[in-house]
Amino acid sequence: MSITPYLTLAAILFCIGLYGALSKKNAIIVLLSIELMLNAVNLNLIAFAKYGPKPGLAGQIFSLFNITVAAAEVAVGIAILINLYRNRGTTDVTDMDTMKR
Amino acid sequence: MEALRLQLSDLQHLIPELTLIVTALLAALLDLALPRKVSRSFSAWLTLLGIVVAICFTALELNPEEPIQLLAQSYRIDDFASLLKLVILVGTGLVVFMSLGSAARDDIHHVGEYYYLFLPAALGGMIMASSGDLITLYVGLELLSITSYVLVAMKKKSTESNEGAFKYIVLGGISSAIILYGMSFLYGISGSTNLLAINSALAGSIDDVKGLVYLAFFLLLAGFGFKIAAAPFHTWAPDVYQGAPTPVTAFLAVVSKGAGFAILFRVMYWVFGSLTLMGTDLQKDALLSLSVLAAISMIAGNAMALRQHNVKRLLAYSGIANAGYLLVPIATHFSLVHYANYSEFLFYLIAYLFMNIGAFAVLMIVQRSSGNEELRGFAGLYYRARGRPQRPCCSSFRWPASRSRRDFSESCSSSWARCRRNSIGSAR
Amino acid sequence: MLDRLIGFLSSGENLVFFVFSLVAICGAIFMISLTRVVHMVMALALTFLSLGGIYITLGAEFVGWVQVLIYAGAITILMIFGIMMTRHRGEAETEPQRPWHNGLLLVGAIVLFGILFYVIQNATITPQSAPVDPKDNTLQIGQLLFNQYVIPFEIMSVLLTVAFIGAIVVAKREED
Amino acid sequence: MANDFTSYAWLVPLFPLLAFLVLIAAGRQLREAGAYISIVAMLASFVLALLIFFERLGHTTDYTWNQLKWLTIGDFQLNMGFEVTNLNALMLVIVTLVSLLVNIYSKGYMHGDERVNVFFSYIQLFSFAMLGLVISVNVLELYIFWELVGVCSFLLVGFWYFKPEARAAAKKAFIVTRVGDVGLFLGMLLLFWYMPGHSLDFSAIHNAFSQGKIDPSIATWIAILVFVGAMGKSGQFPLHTWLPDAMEGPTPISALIHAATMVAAGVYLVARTMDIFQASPDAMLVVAYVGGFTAIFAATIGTAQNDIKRVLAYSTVSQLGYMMMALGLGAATAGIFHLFTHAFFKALLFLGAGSVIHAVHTQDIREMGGLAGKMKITAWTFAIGALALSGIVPLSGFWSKDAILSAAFEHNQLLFWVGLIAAFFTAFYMARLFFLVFAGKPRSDAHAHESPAPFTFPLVVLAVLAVIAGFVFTPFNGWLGHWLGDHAEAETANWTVMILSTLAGLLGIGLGYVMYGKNSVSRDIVAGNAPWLYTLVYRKYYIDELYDVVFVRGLRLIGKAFELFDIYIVDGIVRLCSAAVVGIGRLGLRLQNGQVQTYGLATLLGLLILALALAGRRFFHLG
Repeated sequence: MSITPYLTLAAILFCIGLYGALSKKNAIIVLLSIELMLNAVNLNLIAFAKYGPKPGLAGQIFSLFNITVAAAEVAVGIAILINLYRNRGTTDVTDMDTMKR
Repeated sequence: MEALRLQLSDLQHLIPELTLIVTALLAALLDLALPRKVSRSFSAWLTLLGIVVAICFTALELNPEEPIQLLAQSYRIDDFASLLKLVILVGTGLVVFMSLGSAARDDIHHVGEYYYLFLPAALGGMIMASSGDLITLYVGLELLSITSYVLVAMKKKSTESNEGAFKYIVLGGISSAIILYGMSFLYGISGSTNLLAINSALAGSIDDVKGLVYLAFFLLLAGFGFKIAAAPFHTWAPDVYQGAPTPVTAFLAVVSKGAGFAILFRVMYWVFGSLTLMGTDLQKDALLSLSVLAAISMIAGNAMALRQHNVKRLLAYSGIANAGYLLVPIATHFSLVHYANYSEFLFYLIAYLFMNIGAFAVLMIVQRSSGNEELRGFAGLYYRARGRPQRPCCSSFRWPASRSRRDFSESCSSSWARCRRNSIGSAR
Repeated sequence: MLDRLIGFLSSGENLVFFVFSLVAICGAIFMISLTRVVHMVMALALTFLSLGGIYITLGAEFVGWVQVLIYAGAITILMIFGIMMTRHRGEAETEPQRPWHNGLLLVGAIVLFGILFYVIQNATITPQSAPVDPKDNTLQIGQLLFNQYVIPFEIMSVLLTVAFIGAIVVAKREED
Repeated sequence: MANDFTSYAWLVPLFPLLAFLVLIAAGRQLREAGAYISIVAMLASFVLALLIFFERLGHTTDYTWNQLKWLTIGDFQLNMGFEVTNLNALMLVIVTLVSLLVNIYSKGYMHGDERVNVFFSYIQLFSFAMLGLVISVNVLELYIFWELVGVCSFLLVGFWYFKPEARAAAKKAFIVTRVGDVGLFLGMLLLFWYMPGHSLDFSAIHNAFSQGKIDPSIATWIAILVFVGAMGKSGQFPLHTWLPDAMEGPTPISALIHAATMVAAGVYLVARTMDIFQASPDAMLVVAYVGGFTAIFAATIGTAQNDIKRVLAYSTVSQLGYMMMALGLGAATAGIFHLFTHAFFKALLFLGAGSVIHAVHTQDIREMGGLAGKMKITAWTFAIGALALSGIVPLSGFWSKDAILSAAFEHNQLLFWVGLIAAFFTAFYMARLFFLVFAGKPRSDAHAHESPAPFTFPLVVLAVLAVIAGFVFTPFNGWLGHWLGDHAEAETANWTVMILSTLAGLLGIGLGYVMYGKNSVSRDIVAGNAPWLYTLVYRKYYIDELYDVVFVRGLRLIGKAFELFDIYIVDGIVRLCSAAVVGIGRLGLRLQNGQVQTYGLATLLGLLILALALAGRRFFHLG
């Protein structure tokens, strides 16, 4: 089996994640969409780790680091969101425009 | 496999980083252990102490006989890295110093954390400056970024601070994903995460995967462009700068941006621009893209700054324009004769560090007395505070002044000359 | 066309991939199109799970299980937790009407995908050696992590500490 | 060889410069003191110049100092410095002396003017520039001072800027001389290009040209171009038109700049670069014919003018033509000698005219008359000046004019007759001027009276000089020629020439006396019998009108076109740029709408556009 289907799947997921991150109004879903983008990247890395020019474990290790970082990022993101909700009473991304111009 | 083990003796090269980690842990533990009544300013002094010690250790590493490399080039301690570490540490130190006393007024509730969180942020920047491996690079970048998200959100009662932090984390997350996507393609092309290995793989055979190489380049360009706030990837900067506590804004404008440049420099130079790729289409296109980015940043940043009334946003736009200037030495063609463009870059970065921190320090003082961040708060400053207005003047005039200083102007003009030669060459 | 599809699906690995990828894409699309936030999160959890499955078929058992644990487990739970903390009723979302924004975004995403697709289809990646299927995936990853990748690993520990402290500090309710 | 004073020659221009700086800095506070500062500074310069002159009396070797490094272009190095030759020393004395006298005179003449200190500061600047020009060591240095002199001329002609005529005259003076300066500049470039070692030093020029190292055709070009510069400054036909108009300036300025010194700079330049001209017979011929034509051409115009200063101005043009003619004929000493004597008597005449104008408040000679009784000193000194100009034995003008005419007699008979006729006309218009102004009955009811001492003192000094200055170089005493190093000069007295020139002068005076003194011949004899001729001369041969049609209108059309270009294209681009900046700023700020997703979208679209534009062209082979 070649690598192309994996890469294509990753590209589809990446684009959907990007679309979600930039179009959804709920802040949690925006964060979640970013996780989808990171997952697409992990798929890429693991596929390359098996079918790439030099099969090895580097890709898998890279993706492990990604997963960890993503978890930390989500934790901080949710924390900020909770605090924001406490102050503004909304999780609507489109409401966050007190600073402009 | 055995050769790639970190020896105990290698740890001596990591002492500056270890110092920061130890200080941060110490500060965190003390913060937990001491009762709430104790003033948290000890945290600031401890942080400063750690930074000063780290500066000393870093200075000792300057000018090694030959660059030290650990774990198959994945961690390099060369002069570029050491100098950038010094810039980062000095910048962080100044920011901590600046926030002494202002932290309580800025309704930051967790003053202890606020201070010692600067340490891991600086550590992330230092890792970025030294790393020669995509994984190390990315981890350092994320350490800096995530710490910055937290620092921006430190004014917990302020809606603007929260909102800025959330915008920062959303856009930062997207840009991280974009960078990672680009890195994954680099890994896919070369089968390695080491920058030098990637470079030699690119030099070997890129025709089969030319598209992937370009794709990776542009994804990385966008991601790093976001981190350094270069137009058109700059949009987050004004809001985040405005929302963050002023010292944190200074940190973002100086340290974070400097570290972003470090990583950009490492990747662009080692992967896409090194001698092995000299004269190839790929290198020409890479440098051209950087030049275009530099030009857009300079124009857009300065043009938008013209119509801005909030000083922090104004400084954000100025930071965008300065990102363009800083991109120039990276974007220029280099040759055997002039291999190290980073001297110009570092020179400008150092000047930029001091003048920006100076500007933010004055902004803090004015902010305190006028109660807002609008430009009109500065009106009549000459009469209100004799002696003080020289400082913003000095720091803002350092822009042109540093450019006109002899060696810098020479290097700048040579950069320009090379830039033009480069563009003529690619036109041919 | 159909012959090729059948030929493709006749291999076991391909069939597994086909099923998992179908589930992953469906989950992602449902996340976009569903109206209730909890449903969206669950749909994406499906995607995460199926991705974990794909990782395992790719010979990355450890990463696959980590994926299931962290994404499908921890992160999804964290998200639901976040929803609970910020939103009390689970009413339906009404997406904002921004024709220009959405139109441009759609065009942008499609163009981006077009570029990615074009590039991926035109790239020929030739492995210099046959895919290895290591016997002890987890052991080898552990060895690498503590030798070659020890520096990022240690930095990661700092990062997790920072995120831990930061999340607590930011999310903590202030007494005053 | 003692060079005690010569080595300090650089101080000569420095005194006026210091005075200029003081006057400019102190401005109005000085009031009357400004004049004294100027006079003292000029006196210091004059004394030093005189000392240098006496020190050089026995010498023939030049003193050169050019150690001031100015420019280094590759191997080429341009040094600045100063040089004192005998010619320079003579010029220093002339310039400082006339300038000193004019300063004294101006103290009286400009009394009561609000901007008197500005006036004096301009004079000091001019003196500095003129003296710097004289001691310049190379052509570039000379050119710098040359332009500075032009600027001062512009400032001083337009000193009374509230008069539209003065403004127009200043502009005209500047523009017309600039036309000549372009020629000089081109000549200088050619010189730079072809000189061995690209040296522009006068001594190097002397060596290169006298040893024939330069191709003669190149020498011709250089000489002609340098001469074009001299034509502009010295008012030679066809670039003479600015000089009469320049009389709109204050009269002391007319005496100093437009009679004695600056207009002589052209003659000086040609004399200084004589080696170039001598390398090219064609160029010499051009110089001689242009000079001769200017001499007679301007003299005829002078006969029909009614403005006292304009008559003198055309006379100046004519006399400058004489000098040029002498130089073109190879009689450098004669030309310089005439410059020397002319400086005194023409300055005298102008200052006398100024005295008259000061007394009667008009410049129209038809409204004057009978002033001899009321203004004795002015009348006498004016008479001496007029006689000297007319070339009457034994006044200075006779000797210098005789030297030129005898040179012409030997080398070119045609020019000799031209010069002789010009001499006749000169005597005629001077007689006309004198009799109309000083003889007869007053034609207006102005109560004229003699001018005060600051007026008369310079007049007397100059009158004395006008009488005696000629004896340094007569057919019986060739000292000046030897001293200037011109050994080719004939010293034998040419009686034919002497008698003919005296006759021409007497004839002109006689005719003037008959027509304007005794009124025994109708003044309108020409105007009545040949009105076209009178009108032609009166309207100065319609040169100004010709220029107006040919150059000014044409240029104005071109200028109009350029103005349109400027308004719509250049300004348009400028406006476009500023609008673009504002537009980018506005667009960029509109982007900052506070919506995080808009920011992300901008990033995405920016990435796509960048990637498609930069990589796409290579990938899809679009260009």
